[in-house]
Amino acid sequence: MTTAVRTPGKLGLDPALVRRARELAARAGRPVVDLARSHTTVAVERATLRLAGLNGADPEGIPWANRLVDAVRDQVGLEHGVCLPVWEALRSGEYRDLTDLAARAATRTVPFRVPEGDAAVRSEAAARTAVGRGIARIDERRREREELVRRWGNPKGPWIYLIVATGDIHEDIRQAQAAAQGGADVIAVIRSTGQSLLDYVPDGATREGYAGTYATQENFRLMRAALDETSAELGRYVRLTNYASGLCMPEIAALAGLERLDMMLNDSMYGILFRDINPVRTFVDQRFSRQLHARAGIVINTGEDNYLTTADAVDAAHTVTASQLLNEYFAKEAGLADGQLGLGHAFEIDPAVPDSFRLELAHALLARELFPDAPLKWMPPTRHMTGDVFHGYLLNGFFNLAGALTEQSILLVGMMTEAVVTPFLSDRDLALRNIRYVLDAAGGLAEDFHPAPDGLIARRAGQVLGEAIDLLEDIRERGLLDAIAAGTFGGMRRTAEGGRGADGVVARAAGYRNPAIDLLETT
Amino acid sequence: MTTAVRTPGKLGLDPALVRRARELAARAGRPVVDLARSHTTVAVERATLRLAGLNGADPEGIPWANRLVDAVRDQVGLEHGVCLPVWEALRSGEYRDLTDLAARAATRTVPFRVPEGDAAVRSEAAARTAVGRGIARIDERRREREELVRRWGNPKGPWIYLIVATGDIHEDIRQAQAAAQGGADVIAVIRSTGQSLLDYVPDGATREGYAGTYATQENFRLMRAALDETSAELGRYVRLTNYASGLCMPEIAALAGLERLDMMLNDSMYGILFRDINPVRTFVDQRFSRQLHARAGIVINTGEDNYLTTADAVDAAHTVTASQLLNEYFAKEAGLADGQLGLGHAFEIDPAVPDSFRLELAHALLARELFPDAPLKWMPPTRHMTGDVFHGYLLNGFFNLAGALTEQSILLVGMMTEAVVTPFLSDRDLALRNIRYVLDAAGGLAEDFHPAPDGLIARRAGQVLGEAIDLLEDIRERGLLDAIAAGTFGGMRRTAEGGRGADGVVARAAGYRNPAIDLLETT
Amino acid sequence: MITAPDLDLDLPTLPRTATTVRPYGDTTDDGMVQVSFTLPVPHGPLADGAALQLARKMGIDRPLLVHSKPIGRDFSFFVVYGPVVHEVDLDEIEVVEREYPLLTAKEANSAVSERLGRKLVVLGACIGTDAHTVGIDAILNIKGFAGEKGLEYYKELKVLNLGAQVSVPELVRRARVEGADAVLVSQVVTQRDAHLTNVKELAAELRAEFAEHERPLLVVGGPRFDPGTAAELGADRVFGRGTTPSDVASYLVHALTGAELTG
Amino acid sequence: MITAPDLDLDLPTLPRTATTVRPYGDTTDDGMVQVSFTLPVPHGPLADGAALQLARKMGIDRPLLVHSKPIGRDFSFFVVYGPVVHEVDLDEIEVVEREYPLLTAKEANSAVSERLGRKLVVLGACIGTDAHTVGIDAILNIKGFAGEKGLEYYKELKVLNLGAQVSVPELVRRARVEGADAVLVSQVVTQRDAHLTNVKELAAELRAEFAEHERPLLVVGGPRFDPGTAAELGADRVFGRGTTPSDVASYLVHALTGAELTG
Ligand code: B12
Ligand code: B12
Ligand SMILES: Cc1ncc(COP(=O)(O)O)c(C=O)c1O
Ligand SMILES: Cc1ncc(COP(=O)(O)O)c(C=O)c1O
Repeated sequence: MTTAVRTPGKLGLDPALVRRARELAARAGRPVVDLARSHTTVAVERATLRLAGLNGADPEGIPWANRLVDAVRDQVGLEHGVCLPVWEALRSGEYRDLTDLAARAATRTVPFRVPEGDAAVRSEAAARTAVGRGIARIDERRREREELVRRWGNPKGPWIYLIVATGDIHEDIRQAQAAAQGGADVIAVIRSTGQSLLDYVPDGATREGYAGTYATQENFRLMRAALDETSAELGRYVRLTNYASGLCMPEIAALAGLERLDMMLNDSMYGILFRDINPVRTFVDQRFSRQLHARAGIVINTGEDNYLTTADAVDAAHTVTASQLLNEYFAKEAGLADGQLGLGHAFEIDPAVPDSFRLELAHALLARELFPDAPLKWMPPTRHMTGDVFHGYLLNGFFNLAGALTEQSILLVGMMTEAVVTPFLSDRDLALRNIRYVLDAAGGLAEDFHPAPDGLIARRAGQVLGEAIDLLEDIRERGLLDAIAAGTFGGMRRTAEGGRGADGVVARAAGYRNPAIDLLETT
Repeated sequence: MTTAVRTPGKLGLDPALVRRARELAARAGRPVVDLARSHTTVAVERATLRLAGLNGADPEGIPWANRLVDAVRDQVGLEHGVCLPVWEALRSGEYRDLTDLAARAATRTVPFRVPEGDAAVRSEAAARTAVGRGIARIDERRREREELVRRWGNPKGPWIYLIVATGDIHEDIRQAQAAAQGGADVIAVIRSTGQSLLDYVPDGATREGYAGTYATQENFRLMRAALDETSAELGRYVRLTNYASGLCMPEIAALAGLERLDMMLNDSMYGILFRDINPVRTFVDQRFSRQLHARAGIVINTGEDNYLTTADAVDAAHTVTASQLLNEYFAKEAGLADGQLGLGHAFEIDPAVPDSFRLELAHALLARELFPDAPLKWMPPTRHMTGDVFHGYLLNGFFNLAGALTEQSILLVGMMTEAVVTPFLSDRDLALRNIRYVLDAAGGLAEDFHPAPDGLIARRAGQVLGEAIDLLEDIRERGLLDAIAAGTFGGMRRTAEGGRGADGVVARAAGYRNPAIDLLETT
Repeated sequence: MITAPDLDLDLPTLPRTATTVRPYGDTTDDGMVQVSFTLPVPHGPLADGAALQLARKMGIDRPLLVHSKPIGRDFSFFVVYGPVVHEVDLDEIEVVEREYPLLTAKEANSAVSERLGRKLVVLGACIGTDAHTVGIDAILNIKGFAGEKGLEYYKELKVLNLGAQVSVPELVRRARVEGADAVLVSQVVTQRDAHLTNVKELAAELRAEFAEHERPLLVVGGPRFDPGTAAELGADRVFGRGTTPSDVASYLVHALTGAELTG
Repeated sequence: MITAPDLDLDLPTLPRTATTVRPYGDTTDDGMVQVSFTLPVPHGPLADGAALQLARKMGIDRPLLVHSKPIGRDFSFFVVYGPVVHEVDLDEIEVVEREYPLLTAKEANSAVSERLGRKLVVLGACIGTDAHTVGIDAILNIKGFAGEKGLEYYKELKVLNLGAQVSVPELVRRARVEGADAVLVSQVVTQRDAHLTNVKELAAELRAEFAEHERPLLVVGGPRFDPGTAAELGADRVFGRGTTPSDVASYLVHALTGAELTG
């Protein structure tokens, strides 16, 4: 990612402490992984069907994947997964294909049953073949990306990441292309408010989002194609990002793989904390979605930055570190490599706090040194941005500088209108000019940045690491679900039973089969 | 000035080289000092009269000081100075006072002569008494400042310096007060275009300057009084600055001392280079004006920053260093203390130059380490500011940061509208917010800033020092006047004979007397 | 020794009592403003001309086009400075001045218990798909805002905070069930005027559902609301940026118990 | 293996051929602009109301007052965003297009020697109290600007650069003495419209001093000039920001030798 050679250990962190922190995160996370392995969700099952090629929606816009999973669930439940009953039905009935089956199932005229014995073996094999085609397609898109990157090359410095958020895919495309022409390396299409709470993925090209554009397979395709066009023109591979989080995390992950998205927002707890989605639902969905991302060669971006929009960035700094360690554990367990871990953090300290910039450097450097091989995602100020756009532009410049000094990998470029509107075309262009100046003028300043051994920065980093370890200690003891319920992260209290989408969680039966998971875990 | 303890020697400059540079500057400067000591100018003589209490102007606005010096010169020349003939006339004629004499002299009815023997002694003594009163008044104003500063205190960090430039002293006052309330430590009232080429100091309060306000005794008084009012209200002594440079350098220096201005722009070469004023005139005027500043406890600000508006800031960096060393030599020779040497330099590297910010740090740190005890004046970007006010605001932020990292003493705060208009009220307020953020958030970052020993910054600083030494070597050989004629500074070629005001220079006769110079040099 | 500054300035008096003012760049009445915008015109002389035309239409006399830059191929961005011809008539401005006293929590509590004789029920939510709860939490949660405790701290207020993304029908239903005296709604997302649409919809539903005398007070807040627009939105009161809990508590006491005083 | 992107976008066509456009924030025709200004009104609700009124007068429909801050005691500073109602009519814009070919130094030289048969005399200066010579030097000095050599480099041009702060009478006198074909004047200081006043004065003096057929061409330049204002100023041509020497040389050749071609 960033090619600069990092001087190791500017902070002089104690390696034993770092090891201990990782160990605690693993121990705190393991019970949750067990939960994920012993449950499925409607979204996991729908995603599996999508891999098998079931896309499109009925005339009301409800996707066939939803129709089919709902029908199966109604009749035989999801304890065994959707595949056994679906391919059993396909094998035994007169259905042209999955879509045809789904359409008929929607009228409740398909009798589903969970096959056993030989029938089960055959149905599972058929399902595996179908799902395998989807996974092969994902593999193909991954190779495609690798070839394009080889052809056009990667950015030299940190990846410059910009959002578009018009609500209209066509305006988004114009703006994304202009941003890429202006120097963006990564384009994120922000989603419409409310999409994450939809328990289905909308269909087709859309132009009516609020403060963001719906994530749909067609929108993914259109934007990726537009960026391919621009990449070819620029001779630089421009990456595309969207959001996996929400009630449809696994499905969107599948679609992202199929449409060659390059990075995805995917956090183990964001949905729980900020969308009040049921914790178990989230953890189950998260694991499957990450397995898909791992396969697709997609870099995930975690959401620790969000904590600092509701909790204080100084007081809660250690919760970011603790969460990063948890996200790392969950990600690796799901098969993601270090190079795919875009762990999130942010420049959100109140600028009125004395030495705020140096404290930011302490936090950012701590993350950098804890995760030396991860493409860290560094988020700009949002909470303390105001309508004073001039000052906001300056603050964003200092954010960019902190990113350069601490060698962050993915720089989300801040918008001077953060407190005003979703970004204007010109905000993005100005933001690019801002980061370009900072990187060109001061990009190499890391060479001269050496926190005084017992200075403010080193002391602060040590303190945050210490507090993170204490917190992980506590989480391991009381359990992660309990810690979340107590408001540990972002000050949001979410109980294990509460939240949306809980009814979409199903404990797996002994005979649960999901060829997608099998394929992802074994190949 | 700045109270921070400076880590000495971040650049590892060779002390022998530094000594050599100083020595060369002294040797290059000495012949010019000799020139200054052997000449006088109309402005020096007028300033002397002003010290003796001659102020005001005739009905056409021509100051009495001009009238009187011109009359004396017409009749007996200025080789002996204005004092001998003037006090001789006063002693022998029926004039109420100096003004009365001047008024009559203007009608050419006063017979002047240069007294000799006893008469000369008596005239000189009378002159000394009169001039001594002016100097005593300057001493009093200095003590006044010292008391006010004791009472209200000095700024803690660097001095934050802002300009007002409306052309109207009344608008200037409103804006200066608002700026002080917003955090300014020093207010500079920019002069009207063209004033520096006037061979007299306008009289009274003025409201019709272009892009600046006339420097007059009354304007000085009004602004100082307004700032005293605001200082009292804020409990912080707000300093006032104006410009000595120009054809009236010595007179304005006298008025500044009399009206308790606190700092003055005063450069040994600015008038030559940027106003095409005769070099000899400038050097003579400069010496006397600096003697006055020394007495008045005024901090001078030199003008090396200007070179970088006409010459390239990288190519010409060493000319700044060489000039600072020359300015230092001239200043000390005139009696100024280290603490009064606001040597100038600037952040003017084209931001499109790779590593521009680090190069700025190299230049700024070099000045800091060459002149550890001087209150360096650090000027913001002007030349590469554009109508993109957002970007300009950012660039100013990085200027502020460079100032903090290299512990500059007087920070001129940049205006986002630099390329557009003389500052708006709001530009100044935004600029204050900018510097406040930078100092509060990153003011202590110098602790963590350690240029890599053989890194870009240290290498660049060493290179500039080396080039400055070579240049001083060359200047010493060919002579400073010749070097100036060759376009060494700011790319401006000015011959020793050319330029405005040459006819105001007069070689001193053996019997030249100037009690002001005597008093300034002996007490 | 130091004499009081003898300040004898003949300053032009500020137009504090005048009814019209103009923008101030660096001189009284110079009218100077700064404007920036993008036009969907490829960069070049035509685009520059277009920018100047727009500036003139905005009332900028002799506009200075100080920055002009292409964005992508189809757009150009501009910065313009110049004097506007407009004057602002201060007499014509309708200021929503607080017409009620600012109360401490104690005062508010006693007013409620004395005048209402029961707890005042406050229902809060972010409606529509808006999930920005920080603003409403700042007003309602004990933690509060800007050093003031939130409404939950007021013992005579019964506060129910429904949180984010509550639908209008659900909120109206809960208002009925809880017997809410006031419904407090936050809207932060303003894109495509979502905040205005949502509030108008809620106002209409409340009016449809409740008779006027039993209708809970509708109090709306968010950073991009103009307090002057309550009537237009069908709300009883609109709060903008930087509202503090005591602003709101004082208003509630005034609006919901004030009648008792005179009635 | 990699197929060409199958891009089938039904993009709204840009109004390139349309004659009217509106500012673009993030959606076609949203009309969004950003404005900032100071009002001489103490900070508070009245000042905020005044800012909104001004924004409306500028044609901003539903202005968002996003920033409001006191400056000192008597002033307030504002940032406003919002959609303007105005449309820009591209058909109405008069663009000063270059009506002459851009010549290389060589081409310019041969045009002068062929058509004029003698050197073309160019006199340059900063007039009034303006001492900003960098701009005129960029045009005249060999060193030049933006990689182009200045007019001194053109061997068929005789260039005299009088430098800074030249008075109008002095310049007119020199124009006569040197037999100048063109007078090139730079004005950078614009405060109180100094640049406009000075140029108008020079134009009048030149006309008073010379018969029209012998009057040297008056070419004016500086960063804040609008090239469309030549007639108004009494100049023959006005150059703005970013002018290069060859722009000027080509114009001089066109204006001073072009007549020969047709005449
Ligand atoms: C924090 C934040 C978030 C957090 C929210 C966490 C949470 N639980 O609330 C997170 C990270 C989750 C988030 C997500 C998103 N956000 Co957000 N977010 C912000 C941010 C940075 C700060 C908002 C805030 O908390 N302000 C602090 C509070 C205290 O201020 P306040 O809300 O103005 O409240 C005060 C007053 O307005 C008033 N008030 C407010 N409500 C009420 C109610 C009543 C009854 C009363 C009396 C008073 C009152 O009193 C409060 C105290 O003074 C702003 C940018 C900014 N700097 O403003 C963007 C911003 C609001 N977000 C925005 C967007 C678009 C989103 C997303 C939709 C992006 C996306 N598509 O993914 C998502 C989804 C959210 C959704 N579905 O609504 C946009 C809205 C653009 C617009 N104008 O339409 C903003 C402006 C950023 C931007 N420029 O794009 N966001
Ligand atoms: C360099 C500079 C100086 C230098 C000038 C050195 C010199 N020998 O020229 C110094 C330091 C001496 C200086 C002093 C002052 N300056 Co000054 N200075 C600038 C600065 C930073 C850059 C100007 C510049 O050189 N631009 C580069 C050249 C190449 O661009 P240009 O002039 O636009 O020229 C191009 C075109 O316009 C065109 N062009 C220009 N002239 C001509 C002529 C012809 C015939 C043609 C065809 C084309 C042409 O072609 C050129 C090449 O493309 C600007 C701020 C800025 N960033 O713009 C302030 C600025 C111009 N200065 C300003 C002021 C006020 C002053 C002072 C008056 C301040 C004071 N009171 O002390 C003094 C006094 C000067 C005076 N008496 O005029 C103001 C003017 C404000 C206004 N709009 O009225 C500015 C804008 C700064 C500010 N915001 O306050 N300054
Ligand atoms: C990890 C993560 N997921 C998703 C989102 C977007 O939220 P929404 O659920 O509104 O699409 C964010 C917001 O920044 C995020 O950080
Ligand atoms: C040393 C010095 N003197 C004087 C001036 C101002 O110039 P003038 O008033 O001569 O136009 C400057 C400009 O910055 C300067 O640096």
